[in-house]
Amino acid sequence: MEKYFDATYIWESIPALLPFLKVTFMVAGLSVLFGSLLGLLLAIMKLGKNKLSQQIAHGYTTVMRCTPSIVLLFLIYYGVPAIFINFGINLNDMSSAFFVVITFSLQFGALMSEVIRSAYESIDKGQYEAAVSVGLSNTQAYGRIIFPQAFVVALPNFGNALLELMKEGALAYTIGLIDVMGKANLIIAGNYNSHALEIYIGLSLIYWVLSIMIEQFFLKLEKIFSKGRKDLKTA
Amino acid sequence: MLEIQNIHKSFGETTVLSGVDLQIGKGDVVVVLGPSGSGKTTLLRCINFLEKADKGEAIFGDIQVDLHQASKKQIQAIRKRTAFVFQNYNLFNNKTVLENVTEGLIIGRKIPKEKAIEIAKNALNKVELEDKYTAYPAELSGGQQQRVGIARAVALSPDIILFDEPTSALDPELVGEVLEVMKTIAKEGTTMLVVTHEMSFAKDVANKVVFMDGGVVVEEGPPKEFFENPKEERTRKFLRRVLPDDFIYHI
Amino acid sequence: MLEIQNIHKSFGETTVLSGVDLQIGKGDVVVVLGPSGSGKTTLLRCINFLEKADKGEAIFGDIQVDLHQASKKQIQAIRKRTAFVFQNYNLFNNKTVLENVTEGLIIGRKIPKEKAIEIAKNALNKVELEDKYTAYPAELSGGQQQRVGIARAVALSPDIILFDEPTSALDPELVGEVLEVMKTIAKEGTTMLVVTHEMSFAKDVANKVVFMDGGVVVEEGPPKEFFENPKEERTRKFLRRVLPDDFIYHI
Amino acid sequence: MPNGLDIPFLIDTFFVALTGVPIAMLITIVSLLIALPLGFLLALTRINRMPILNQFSRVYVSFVRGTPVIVQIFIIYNSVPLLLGTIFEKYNINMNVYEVNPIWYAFIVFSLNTIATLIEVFRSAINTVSKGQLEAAHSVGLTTAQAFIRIIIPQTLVVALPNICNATVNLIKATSLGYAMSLPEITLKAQVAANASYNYIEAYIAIFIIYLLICSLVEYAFKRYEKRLRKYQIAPAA
Amino acid sequence: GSDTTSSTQEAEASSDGEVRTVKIAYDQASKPISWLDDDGNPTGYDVEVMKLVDELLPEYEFEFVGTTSDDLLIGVQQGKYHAGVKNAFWTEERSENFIYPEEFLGLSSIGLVLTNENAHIETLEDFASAGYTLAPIAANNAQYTIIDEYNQKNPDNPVQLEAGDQFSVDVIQWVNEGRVDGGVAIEGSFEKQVTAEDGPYHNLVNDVVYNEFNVIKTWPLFNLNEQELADAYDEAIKQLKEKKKTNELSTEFYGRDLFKVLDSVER
Ligand SMILES: Nc1ncnc2c1ncn2[C@@H]1O[C@H](COP(=O)(O)OP(=O)(O)OP(=O)(O)O)[C@@H](O)[C@H]1O
Ligand SMILES: Nc1ncnc2c1ncn2[C@@H]1O[C@H](COP(=O)(O)OP(=O)(O)OP(=O)(O)O)[C@@H](O)[C@H]1O
Ligand SMILES: [Mg+2]
Ligand SMILES: [Mg+2]
Repeated sequence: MEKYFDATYIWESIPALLPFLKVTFMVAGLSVLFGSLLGLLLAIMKLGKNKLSQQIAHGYTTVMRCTPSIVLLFLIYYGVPAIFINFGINLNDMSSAFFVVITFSLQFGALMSEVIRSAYESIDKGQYEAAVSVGLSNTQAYGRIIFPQAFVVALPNFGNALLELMKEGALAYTIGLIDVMGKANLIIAGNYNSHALEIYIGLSLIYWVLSIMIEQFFLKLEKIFSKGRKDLKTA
Repeated sequence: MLEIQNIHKSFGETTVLSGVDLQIGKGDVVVVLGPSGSGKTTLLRCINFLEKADKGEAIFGDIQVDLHQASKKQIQAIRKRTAFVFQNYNLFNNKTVLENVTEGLIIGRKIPKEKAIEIAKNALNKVELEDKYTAYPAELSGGQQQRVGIARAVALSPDIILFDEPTSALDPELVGEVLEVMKTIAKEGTTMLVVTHEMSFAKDVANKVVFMDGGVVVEEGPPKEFFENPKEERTRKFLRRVLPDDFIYHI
Repeated sequence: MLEIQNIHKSFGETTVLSGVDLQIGKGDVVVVLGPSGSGKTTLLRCINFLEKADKGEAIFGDIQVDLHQASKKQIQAIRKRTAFVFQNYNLFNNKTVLENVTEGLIIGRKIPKEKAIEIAKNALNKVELEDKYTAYPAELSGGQQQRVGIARAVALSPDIILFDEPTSALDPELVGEVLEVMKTIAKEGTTMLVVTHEMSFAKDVANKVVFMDGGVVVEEGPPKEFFENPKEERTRKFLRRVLPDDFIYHI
Repeated sequence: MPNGLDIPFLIDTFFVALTGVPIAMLITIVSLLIALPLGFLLALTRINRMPILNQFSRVYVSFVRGTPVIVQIFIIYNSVPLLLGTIFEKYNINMNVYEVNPIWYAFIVFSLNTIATLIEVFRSAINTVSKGQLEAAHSVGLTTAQAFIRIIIPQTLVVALPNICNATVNLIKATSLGYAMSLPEITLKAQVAANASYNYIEAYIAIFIIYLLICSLVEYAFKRYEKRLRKYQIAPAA
Repeated sequence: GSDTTSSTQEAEASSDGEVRTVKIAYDQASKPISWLDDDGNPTGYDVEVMKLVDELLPEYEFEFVGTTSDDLLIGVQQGKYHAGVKNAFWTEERSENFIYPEEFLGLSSIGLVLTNENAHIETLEDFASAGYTLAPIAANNAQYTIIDEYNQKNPDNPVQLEAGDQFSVDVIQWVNEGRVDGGVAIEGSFEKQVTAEDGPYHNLVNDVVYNEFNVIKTWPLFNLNEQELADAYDEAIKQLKEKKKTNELSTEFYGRDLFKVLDSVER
């Protein structure tokens, strides 16, 4: 085994990989932004009274849940420009990051719509009733009482979804976008496909530390925002 | 002060209220009794528009409203004159005790913040929670939470406070403290409409007891008469079940 | 029949039981009273090994056990002689009413299925649930659920049944039906140890009332004496809070 | 798309890729069969805070959840034979590590992954079953093992089912990464077909339809099953 | 890809008024044929030749777009990229989906990587007869097609061919471990890995061998609408070949001037 395994490749790969986290973060950040907006819209559709829009939103979520990311990515990467070309818009010059962000946003939106919906539903209806009974308007009741509480419930699931998103780098690489995962592939190619194991171990260490940091960050956030929630109190 | 006429309400197939009338004078304490499912909660919720009645009218001093077709403005106007105390408190979990009380004053009634805090503190002191301003609901006992609920209602100085079984979610030992507070408020002349199973409260504090069953008012009258001399057979049957007939110990 | 000696129990820093003794004779109905947090539930749970005591002994007829160091075999032996009725029923949600009762007989006691069903039906009929055999707990009212809980305990024909506030999770109207069932069982000579806030039950049914506070037994005695003439100041204070002193209506 | 879709090819590829379904399902089912009991047991070690196992499963879950599956595939696929080879050599075990069918690596990778997911799923599900159920079972004389098998697990399963469904769907999708281990599953079959005629988009559409079909079917089946299991939870008649 | 590098020869090109920018996709992880180096610049035999071609074509400006070979094939076919280089061989199917120019781009020595004991295996026939196992080859790699074609021609004596993914297969390691009996490789990368003093597997130089079984022409692939570009390419590459530029680059990147064996090349 020593013949093939050389731990120095692990330590050398890490500093080479780290700068490419920038791309990972950029893609994840944009996807979270757009995906959350989409998720909010879908959640509103699901919670609303209109049967048709409920069905559309649920159908969309099912399709997204059932489609492997790589398939979705290719359909977007080649399908979207093909559609836009009919309107005389040429998207072929767009950076591949653009398509990656679209793909991830569509997926993230489906995930978030469920997160938002269940968070909303977890808030006792009595909170709304109490709010209007002391004279708050509908909007005020949602803005000041319901949403702040639903937000705390949604946080951990939001963190999980974010973690999933960060790990999709392998996907972005297939259309040439170089994030940490892509850089690892390039390093391996630079070594003529040898010592790939060590490089991937280095890569997984980075991902691991990153995910632990994100987890901790969300735990902190939850603590900060959950003032007044029951589980703070130890019986 | 408040007059309710001919409220009807069904949920799908089940009719819950079928023509309830009610008169409450200024300063009255009216207690509503009745078996489970008789529509007591629904009645209170319809008055406060938490539920939309199928039919019925409410006359609130100078305001007269169709309970089925009230406009948003009318609803807001009536909600300004009422306050609700919920069975399971329904305090705002994300707000401190003080904020729970000021929320409706500052945001709902547009009272300046400082004035609102003053009012809120007054109300909280009345229910003996002067040391809990900054606590969160989760940090309070059930009895304390319900007292905040009452302070929240009192602070709005509504024309009438609606109580829906305010003590039934409490441990037996905590019931006393909440009833005590309700008595105090009643003595100050607050108009109250109270759904409760606490017979002692009905007997001691109410001017009028209303007994509901199957979505209609079966019998009403002053408490002494109601308990000692119920006219209707249904009322008697109910009282027999609820009052431990052999409970006559003195201490 | 059952003798408990010197039970001690702490949870981390908080000491909950500090030396409780208890004697229960065959056919006795002992009611334990006490303020919230006084250790009543913990006492019952220690007796049934749902909680492991830090110290203490139990003498169960011919079996004598160290409550801290009981072997698995001893625990099983004692559990065979006791049954527990929980405050919030704790019926097996995934089993029908009949299965709830037979479960312990067939699996725990290794009684043949047919015999077990017969016993179970008998017990269920006793609590007037002959028409609910195939219902699931979620389909029953609280009172019905608690009656199943009692039938489950009775069917095991244990030497003693432990009740932990069996009526306190019930709507006021449903309390009566459960107390009625408990009275019937008591009259049949079942030994019972009951934690309850229902003073009428204590007075009517118990042979002995035990008052606990702060993890010790403060006072015990026959109910008449206990209620009419409590010796300790702590007992008096408690009774004053729990009994509505002015509740003397007759019907 | 300039040349339009090649529909006959799409249909052909669809059926070619369909022949990859058995492998995908085999991996899915085997992984679930391995992961369900292990996930449950490890969830218990976490709930009961068993000293070493608890720490182990925490680190394990965090690593598996923190790193991309494709990287895990790579690490297992490449390091397990090396390790085994070294061990066999050392102890003179005469066995060829390399005659192992790659599907075994797929079983390992996807089981390890699913275990991590299920630990968390069961952990929260077990917590929703009230402690009183176990106590009641004890009080009528059931042993802990009997209580778990007859009372706790059936109830846990109902609560966990939606999440198990989720995990299953994700697992089915993830088997598409099996191509990295030369497993002739859906994606690889379609790609080989596409390579023959260069109709990649059609191939991807075919894959898309297949996964959509399988996963919706699985979702539907789970919903049906959940409804059956939930029979005892019907709300009391109003 | 976001990492695009335009040709450095803009000054020359701009002498003519109309300059058309075209996208040339390259496999960014296929050293030494084409790859993205540590400084983020595309390089490799295929890329460097195309850069020289660009210099000779003032009316075009090449923009190199790095990607994976999956995406390259689809992208060139769909028109997302105008042309692509990835050490592509000629195959029947490809010729229907891409324009192959008149002139090939380079030469690639393709061979079997074997352990020393199997050094006597010279051809695919030998390999197949021995019943040996072959490392999986990515389905979209033309090496796959070549073996597949061999199998179709020799249905009685086929090589065990498995599709897989290049990213997880390290041919030299696999062969040396014994995980497979042989793997297909091109000479260039074998040279750089094993033969070269600083190669990562130089320690295996006595354990594994590379037995060439074919030298094959490699081609740039053009989108079906890019006949003009392909023609322009032909003009330029002819000049380069005359100037022996391609020979130089072959030596530089593959360690050997493959053009010397051009006469024996079949396809
Ligand atoms: N939102 C609803 N949808 C359908 N049925 C409802 C709804 N709310 C109440 N009901 C039904 O209306 C009937 C009356 O309910 P209500 O809560 O008013 O009774 P109640 O007198 O307050 O009883 P309790 O003493 O148990 O609180 C009940 O049968 C109940 O099931
Ligand atoms: N598992 C536990 N961990 C820590 N503290 C506990 C635990 N169980 C009970 N306690 C504490 O032990 C004390 C006694 O509890 P116990 O439930 O026995 O009282 P109780 O007399 O039954 O009260 P109640 O009438 O409210 O049921 C309480 O202060 C409670 O907080
Ligand atoms: Mg009610
Ligand atoms: Mg208790």
